[in-house]
Amino acid sequence: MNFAVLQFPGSNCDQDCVHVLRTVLGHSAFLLWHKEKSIGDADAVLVPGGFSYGDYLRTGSIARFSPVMNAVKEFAAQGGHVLGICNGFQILCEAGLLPGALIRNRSLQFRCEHVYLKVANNDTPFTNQIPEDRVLRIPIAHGEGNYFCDEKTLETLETNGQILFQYVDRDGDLTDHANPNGSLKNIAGISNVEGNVAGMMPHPERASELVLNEDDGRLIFESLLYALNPGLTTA
Amino acid sequence: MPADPTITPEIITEHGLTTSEYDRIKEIIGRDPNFTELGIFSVMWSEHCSYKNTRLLLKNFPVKSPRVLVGAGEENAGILDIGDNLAISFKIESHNHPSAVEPFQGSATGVGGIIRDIFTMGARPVCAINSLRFGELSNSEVRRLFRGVVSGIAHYGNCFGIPTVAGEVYFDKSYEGNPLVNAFALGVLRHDQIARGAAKGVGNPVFYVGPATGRDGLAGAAFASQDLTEESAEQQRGAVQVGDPFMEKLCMEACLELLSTGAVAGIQDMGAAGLTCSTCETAARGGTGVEIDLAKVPQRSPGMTPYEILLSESQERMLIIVEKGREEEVKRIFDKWDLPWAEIGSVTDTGQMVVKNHGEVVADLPAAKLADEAPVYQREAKEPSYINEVGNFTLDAFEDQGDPQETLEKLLEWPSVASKNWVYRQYDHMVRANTMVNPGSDAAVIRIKADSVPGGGTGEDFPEKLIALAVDCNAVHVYLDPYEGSKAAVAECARNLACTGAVPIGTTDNLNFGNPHNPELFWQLRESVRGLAEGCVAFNAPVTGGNVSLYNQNPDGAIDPTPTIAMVGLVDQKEHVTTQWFKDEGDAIILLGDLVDSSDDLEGLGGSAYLQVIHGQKNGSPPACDLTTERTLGATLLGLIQSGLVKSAHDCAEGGFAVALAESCFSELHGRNTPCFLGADVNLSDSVDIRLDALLFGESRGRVIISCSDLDAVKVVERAKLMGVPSQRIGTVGGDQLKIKSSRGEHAWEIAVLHDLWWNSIGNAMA
Amino acid sequence: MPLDPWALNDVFQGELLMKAKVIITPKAEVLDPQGKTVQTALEQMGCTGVREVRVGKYVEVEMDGDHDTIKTKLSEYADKFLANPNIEDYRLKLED
Amino acid sequence: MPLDPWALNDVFQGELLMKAKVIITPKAEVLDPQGKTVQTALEQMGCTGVREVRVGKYVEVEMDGDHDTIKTKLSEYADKFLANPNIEDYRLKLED
Ligand SMILES: Nc1ncnc2c1ncn2[C@@H]1O[C@H](COP(=O)(O)OP(=O)(O)O)[C@@H](O)[C@H]1O
Ligand SMILES: [Mg+2]
Repeated sequence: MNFAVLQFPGSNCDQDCVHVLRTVLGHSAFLLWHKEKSIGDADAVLVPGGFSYGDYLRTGSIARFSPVMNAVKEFAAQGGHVLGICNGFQILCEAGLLPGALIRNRSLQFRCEHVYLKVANNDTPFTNQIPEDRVLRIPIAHGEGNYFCDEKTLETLETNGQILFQYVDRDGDLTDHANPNGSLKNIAGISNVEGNVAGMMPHPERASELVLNEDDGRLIFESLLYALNPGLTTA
Repeated sequence: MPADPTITPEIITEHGLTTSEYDRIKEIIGRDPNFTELGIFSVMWSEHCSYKNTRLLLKNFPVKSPRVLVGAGEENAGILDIGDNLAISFKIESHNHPSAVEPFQGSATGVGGIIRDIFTMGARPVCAINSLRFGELSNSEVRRLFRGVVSGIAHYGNCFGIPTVAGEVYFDKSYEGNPLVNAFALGVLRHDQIARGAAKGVGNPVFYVGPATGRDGLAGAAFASQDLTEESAEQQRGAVQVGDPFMEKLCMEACLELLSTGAVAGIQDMGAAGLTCSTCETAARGGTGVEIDLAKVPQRSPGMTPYEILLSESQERMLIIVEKGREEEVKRIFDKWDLPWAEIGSVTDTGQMVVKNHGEVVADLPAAKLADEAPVYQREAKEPSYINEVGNFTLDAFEDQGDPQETLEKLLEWPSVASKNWVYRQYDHMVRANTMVNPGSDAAVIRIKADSVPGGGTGEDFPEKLIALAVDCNAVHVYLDPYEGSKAAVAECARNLACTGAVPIGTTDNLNFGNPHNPELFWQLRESVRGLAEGCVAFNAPVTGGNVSLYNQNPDGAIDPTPTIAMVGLVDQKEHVTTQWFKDEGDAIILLGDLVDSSDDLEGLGGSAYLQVIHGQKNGSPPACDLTTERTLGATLLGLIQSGLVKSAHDCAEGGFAVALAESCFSELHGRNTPCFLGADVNLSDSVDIRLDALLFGESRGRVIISCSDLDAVKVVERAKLMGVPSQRIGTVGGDQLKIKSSRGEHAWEIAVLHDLWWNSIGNAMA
Repeated sequence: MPLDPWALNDVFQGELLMKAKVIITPKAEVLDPQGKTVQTALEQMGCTGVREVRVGKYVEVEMDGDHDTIKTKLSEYADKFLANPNIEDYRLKLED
Repeated sequence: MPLDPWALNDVFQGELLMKAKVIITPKAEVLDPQGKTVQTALEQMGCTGVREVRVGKYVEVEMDGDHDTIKTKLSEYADKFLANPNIEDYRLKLED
């Protein structure tokens, strides 16, 4: 498979995603500069983490106007798979590809630590390889990951199974203590109604190799690979 | 534009220049300088830029080893070979005074400055660490500074995308009003990617890249070179530098991309003394001259004078000397990254730094003399009177502790010993996906992979390298005995690296001291440098660069002398990476080194955390540091680790044996709010002739607590002894209590309780 | 490039230069962690009687054009860029 | 908690409730990277004629008290807490 990893001014997890896709999973991946108008021959798009445009004004608010985002929107409209991680999630929300918004952590502090995640829906292109009841351990690193949407949107998210990941404690329980940023319903990741566009605050690319002490994040990339082509095996 | 003032003796003094220095300037240029030129001399000859009071001392540092590719002082940062055509560049730098004035921006721009130093060398910055000192947290002004500094570092590093992987924080009254903020960055490059800050090639154009110049940070270098007073702070408040990490990230990417084209003849960041320092230093290094026109320099504020433009310390700016004929490549790349640039002048063969403004010459000075011929002073040194008092201190007045229960709790809760998670959880310590050992263990470990080098990650490959980093300095020990304390700072750093499985390869130091004109303070500095130099020689870890920050005082006096040492080491294989936490129930706990240094009358309690916390005393000779013993210990530990025998290793430092043992029982947090504990059952009842407080809380040097599987215990002890390191099995890992049996009885603590005190102490103080 | 306050000839060249202000506030139903923290802090410092604090953004734009053009233009950009309608309200104010 | 607009009995209980606004802007001579970035973004989106953008903060405080007391109180806290005097200016506005 061939992945396009978007690169905005201020992206800083772009290379990390390329590393995991290429070196860890053995697929091809290329950096796609934000001024490009097409996503080329990519099979899927990753919107990586970082501080696009310095996170000035609002996270993701400027990046979403980059020329490449039009191409991403078209790609998504045709059913293409798009995954936004951290700042990528924020950009996808700003771009209207995902509902809701990510506001300031309730602690008002940046938080970098491992969190536990429950998979709220195992039947999606981003979670299909994750065993039911498996609690994932993946790091977060953000100052604005507090997911918010209005009540009606929340209802639709719930009814449609659009909530993908929720912050839980080690035993898988949804507690306030486990919520690192104040997100509604402990939401850590969601998808659009169609299910082909997803965003998540935790960084699976930082937890895809055992030398970095954790490889639960791999399951998310493997799910996506399976969704793109069920016949594939990964390295 | 206001006319330049005429130069009077008052103006000369205000510029921090003495009459004899002024005479020297006249001698060098053969006439009176104009106001702009005076400003240039004042910053170039400030302590910050010229090291005029410390240059002679710094000559004592070892600076050579077969690994050194670029040595200390040659360029912005030194470079060490790490094999396979790869190299690392690292350096530490202070931003103390700016942080005292404006903690958030002061620390943020400190991080920005050191990152620039690294990518100026052609290296890709891959990690940062920092060393911080504040007054006591009970003071609300201290909390404001602490909060501001930490969030400033977080803001800059996180946004730039560099992981902040280690650091240290201490709280002591002596830093009240004068916090220390020392920031370190490390970058990676190939040998053939080393860039030079020299203005080479007569006729080559000089480019300015980065945001426009404003009045910010005017003469910051000079500000850093005088005592921090209410007046000097007030002056600086009008000129706070604001950092833009986003801009710097773009600037770095653009510079690295440009360097790979070969169109760059020389490159230099505009740090302290901005445009002034960068032009005259590049010319001096190139043996050339440089001519620039200020009218071409992008300006943010209207009506700036040449003096202001030259001395501004606006952030995120670079000076690039381009191979003639290749200007278009520069423009293309900087336009791609939407970065402002301007061609402001060219390289000449005159040896002069000529500055024009709209064609009119406003400064014309000999570049090499300006950069290299600053006055050098041998300051007077005198042993301070308190040293005598320290030497007379005995333990007689203090009764030995019968019950250590509460003492251990208090020590673990003491902010200087307590967990620094309130700090490092605000730093992204994992970005770039290389951090193998996160903050919280003795040293951090990162891996160097293909995408760590500029232009890397596109197929070509090399064996991954593992780099370990630690930063240390127990300034109380340095205060009580600058020579022994400084040796010990180096030894502790090396020990922390050894505990992690690394061999030290280089050092960078930040000398934070008081006013060098005070003979007693200068004595501290001189003795400290002597100790540091010996330490670096002992561990074969040459000094590759560093920073001097003098004039650190508040109205009550100088700070404790704080020579911060950051050391970098290499881990040979990933299997050797070791952390400080106990791993498995039933493992043997072994102590390497003597429980107490028997030649020390104070049994390790001199200058200890125990004396400070329990007895309110900062007194007594600190334990001596025997570098041979330390080196043997390090080599032995490393040998054991490399043989695969060691499961955890943690050295004893502040708080002594008991604190180190407790810390080994707290695992790295498995996940948010989810600590894991493994208790320990230790028997020290053989040590009958040692005071209990000294046994548990003494800070004798050269001790490491390791754990290994029960079956290996005998082998480990025997091997260590064979290498000449005293060693004994002292207990077993397991349970949920920390149990210590001494000749005075049995003592037990719930790990969960200790962890809670230790983990939340700073967070609670900051809530 | 920053505006030179003396370069008023811009105006004389027949163009107008105006200062517009966009005040962006979190919607009432959106949690405002910053406001909450400021409120608590004020109370802790002894500032009594505070009932609510909301923290928003203030954007000052200096631009060429007459009142109406600027208003139309800026409303457009405030709608689609300066404020996020999911979580924020905004008010636009023009000088005079 | 957002204030219930109908709960005017606060006022009837003899106390006054006022809304004060604190507008905090980066000082003129201080770099405003955020403003600069927003300006460039506006230009790239085709919003022409923008000469300068500065981004500041807007703090809305609802508190008990009369005009003068609130003014004195808030000025004090704006000075020492809401604004960072090193790099920011502020203006205080009271309703009415
Ligand atoms: N300012 C900081 N930034 C990042 N990590 C820090 C900071 N301060 C302390 N740490 C981390 O906390 C751990 C304990 O620090 P310290 O008590 O100084 O260790 P040691 O006594 O072994 O030198 C180390 O891993 C250190 O890197
Ligand atoms: Mg240690």
